Amino acid sequence: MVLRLRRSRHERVPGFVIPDEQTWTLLGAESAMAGLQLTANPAAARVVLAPDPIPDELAEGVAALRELLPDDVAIDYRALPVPVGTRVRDLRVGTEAPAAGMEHGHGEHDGHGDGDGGHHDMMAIVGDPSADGLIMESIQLSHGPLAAPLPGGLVVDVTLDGDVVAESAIRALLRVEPAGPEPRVPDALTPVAWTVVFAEAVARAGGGSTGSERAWLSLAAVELERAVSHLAWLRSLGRLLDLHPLIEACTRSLAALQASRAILPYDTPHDDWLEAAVGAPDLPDGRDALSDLVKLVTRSRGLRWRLRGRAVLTKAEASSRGLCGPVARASGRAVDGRTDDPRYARLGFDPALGTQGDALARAILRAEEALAAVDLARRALEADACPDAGGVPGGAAVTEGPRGPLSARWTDGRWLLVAAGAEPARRAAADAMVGLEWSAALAVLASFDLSPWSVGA
Amino acid sequence: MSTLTPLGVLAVALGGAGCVAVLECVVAGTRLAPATMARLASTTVRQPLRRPATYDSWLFHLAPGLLLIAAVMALATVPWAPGFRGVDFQAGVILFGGALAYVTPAVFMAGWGVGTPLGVVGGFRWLALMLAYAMPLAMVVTAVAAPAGSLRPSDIVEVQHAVPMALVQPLAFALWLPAIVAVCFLPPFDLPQADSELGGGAFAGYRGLDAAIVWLAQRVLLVAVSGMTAALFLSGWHGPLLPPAIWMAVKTVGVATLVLWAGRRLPRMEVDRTLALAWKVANPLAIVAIVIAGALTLAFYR
Amino acid sequence: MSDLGTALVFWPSAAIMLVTALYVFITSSMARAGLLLLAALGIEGLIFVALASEFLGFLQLLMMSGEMVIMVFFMVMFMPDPGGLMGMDMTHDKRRSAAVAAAVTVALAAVAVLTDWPARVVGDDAPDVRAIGFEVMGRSMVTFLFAAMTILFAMVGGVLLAKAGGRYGIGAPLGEARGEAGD
Amino acid sequence: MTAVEFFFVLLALLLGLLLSAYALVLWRRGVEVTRRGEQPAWPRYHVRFYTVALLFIAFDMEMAYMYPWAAVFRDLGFFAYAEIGFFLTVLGLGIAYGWREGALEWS
Repeated sequence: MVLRLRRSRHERVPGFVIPDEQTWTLLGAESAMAGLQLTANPAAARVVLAPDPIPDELAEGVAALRELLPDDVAIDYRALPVPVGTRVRDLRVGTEAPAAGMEHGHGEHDGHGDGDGGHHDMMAIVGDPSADGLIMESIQLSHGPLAAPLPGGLVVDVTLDGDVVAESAIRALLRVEPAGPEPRVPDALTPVAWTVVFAEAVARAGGGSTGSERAWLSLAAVELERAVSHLAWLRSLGRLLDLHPLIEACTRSLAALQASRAILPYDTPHDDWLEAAVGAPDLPDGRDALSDLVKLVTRSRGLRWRLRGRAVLTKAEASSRGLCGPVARASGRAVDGRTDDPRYARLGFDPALGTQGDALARAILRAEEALAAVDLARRALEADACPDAGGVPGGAAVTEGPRGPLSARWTDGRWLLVAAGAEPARRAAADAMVGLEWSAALAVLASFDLSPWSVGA
Repeated sequence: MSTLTPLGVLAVALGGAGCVAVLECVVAGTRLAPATMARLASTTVRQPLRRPATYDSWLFHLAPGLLLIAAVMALATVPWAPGFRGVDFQAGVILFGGALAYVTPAVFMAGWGVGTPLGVVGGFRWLALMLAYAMPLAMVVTAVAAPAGSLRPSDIVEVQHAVPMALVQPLAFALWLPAIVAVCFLPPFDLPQADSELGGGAFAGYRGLDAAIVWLAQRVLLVAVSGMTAALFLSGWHGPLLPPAIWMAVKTVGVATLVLWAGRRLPRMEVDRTLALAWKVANPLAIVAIVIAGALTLAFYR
Repeated sequence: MSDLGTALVFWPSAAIMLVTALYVFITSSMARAGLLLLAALGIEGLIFVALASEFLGFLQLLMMSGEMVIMVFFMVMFMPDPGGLMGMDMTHDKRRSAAVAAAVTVALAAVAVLTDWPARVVGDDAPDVRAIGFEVMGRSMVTFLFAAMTILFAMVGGVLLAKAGGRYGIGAPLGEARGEAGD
Repeated sequence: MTAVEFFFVLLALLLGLLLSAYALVLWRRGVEVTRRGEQPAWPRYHVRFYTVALLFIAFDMEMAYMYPWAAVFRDLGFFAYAEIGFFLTVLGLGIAYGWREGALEWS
């Protein structure tokens, strides 16, 4: 039993991050969280970080959170490179003030679940008997927008029958209204992928095709963001399951990949912006850390004990629900936007496929995809001539994001944005949570890696 | 036993809690920050008490007190040295079990008292966990007391002067360790206050003195449980060179470090699987452990 | 313990025990009522310890806390409005029950006061655990074994009633006899 | 100072410390009420492990007999061992019956 005593350089103060750790990691602000020991319990937090313009949908959640914080803790607002959310004044990708605020979810942090037993007759016990014939009252609970390991802005309205989830519905609160000719990043969890899609769509609207040099760079940027997104998700899964080896492995890999990676708000990505998005990642070192991570995820008994056999999605069910991205690939449905792209064929890309389709298969698939993405990025950066990415002018530009294909199209004066598979994934996650005990239900919800941003119509 | 022993027990409680706090920093690999810890403790205690509007009259504020009393009473039964045997009852081991049994209502009172949905869920999950760890904990105590022929902890330590009980009854020791981690609601069994799932769960409503007492009680519980493990299984203060009290301290710190280190490596357990596992595997094995203890007593300890 | 010490412990805890027992019926919240009963039985355990019967006292502390907590969650499951929000009155046909309560108290007090208890003062270090052990293993061995069978019957009966359908999951619909019920 | 006196002195000391700490904080800092206007979530909670609780109560009674046995077993020899063997097999039967009837699963 070797007890590895490691000394971390700096002191770790318990901290809480608004909206969530994934958003800060994806926006390249990982260094800001370095001195924090992240905790999901606001009562234990001593430092609270928040992006300077907080999305107004989260205002209520933040107010509820402030009441839970200890008295002597103030929220520390930090300006992020790409401000998160709608109240954006200087994001050059979007110019004017936000559109009218969308309907506000009532998402206060902990719903007042007063059992509906209040009004009925005192002695008579009425209600429909549950599975084992007992007539019980249930708890209504909206697991609020700032439930720490889950992405900030995702609200789960749950009816708990004892510990077990009876009904559940998932709402994504955050939204960016696409208005005017300037493209606006609708999902802060995948800024690079969306900006590349916009650049492609703008080029296609103009009839031309993106230059070959930038094609490789944008491919590397998208692949690197996919790896960082999957790692950030795996780390939040580790925090949810309280599995510290997984958290530390993800942090090591992210440190290697995130070296000087920054997201700069330019409307059309010039080469310097793409270089900033790629940064100077230490890819060989990242690759070793990632292969250890994949070994850990595939062999970890703890993960297997908590995730195996949970929320199994068969291949047929995945296609009937219209799921895309890693969730579909984990259940065997080979749907990947990158297969028919000549550039990926040039780099020798073959999509990773799972078979069981349960929560564990999704976790393992995302870890393997992150490793493959780092290889693709390395090869893309070294490649020279680039086959012509034949795109039909005026057509929709499509890129495979970390959660499924993202497509953007500039037609008759407005943007048509589609993030396929996002809404079906939320419905699938809500249905999969029913009948599970609360901690298993949260693990299943996390395994779908839902984005709190709703995109498109 | 001089008249100062009650103060001695309180001193061991406070010193042990501080030592556990340092151990946690070591195991978690974060830099030791005594200044920050002192500042955190003083700012926490200076805050006013806080009470959610959904709270239940006295349950909410009595729970931390009951938790601390249960923890210190359990600590009082641990025999630290021949000169300082703590509360030396004939049935001291049962007092240890009885004091630990009062952690259950304390955490349930906190969960029910706070009134929030996740707090109530945390309280009831703790009851399920109690059903899982209570029987192995009690039966293993019987298995250990049989060879000693007495329920006095110091007699059990005496009977281990030749060979520690952990080597004689490894099965009992294997059943005892997860049970003591569960009693202290430490990870991987931190179900009532699972930060990531219940957002603080049963103890989410506590601020100021309440939160400080709960924090202190959990560490005192860990010291008490590790001390009793050292006494019952690792032949207590017996040891070659060092004086008895030092041996007991070394063994207690060792057990506490093992518990904290294991907590960091395992994911949080699920309540229903833990309960089923406990009653399908741990209890039958505990019965077997008692049968083995009986056989060993007949064979060797007559 | 010296007589003064015993008196110092006995009388206040007896008073607190009676008050908590009384509050069990005054409060309307099920959880509070159950936990007050737990407190009363816990203090009774302390009184046993004070009166030099430590083994029985610790046994009460150990077993009562586990079982009263289980009683609390059964009360919360089966009584309407467990949180006591509606202030439900828990006492029923007050006059007759008050009369019965008074009669029983007087009878018990009479027994306690009138019988001449043995004057043998049991010292603090009386080997009560071993005495009970030899008793159970020797003279009253039959009661010990019969108790084992009773515990088994309790387990089988409890499970039989709780899991109406048994392992085949044949649920007995409410109100109908089990015999002819379908699944 | 006998063990019982030690026990009650320690208990009194603890109660005194706790009461004085709470009195001091209440006097100096007072109490804050948060989450106003929320109704407490005290439902008739659908506990899923009530069958295991029934088994637990029966098992808890068993401990009342196991402790005295452990205290005197060393001096009694094989006869007491046979008795406790019978006692444990009876309990094992109880668990086996509960397991077979599915009482240990989450209902």
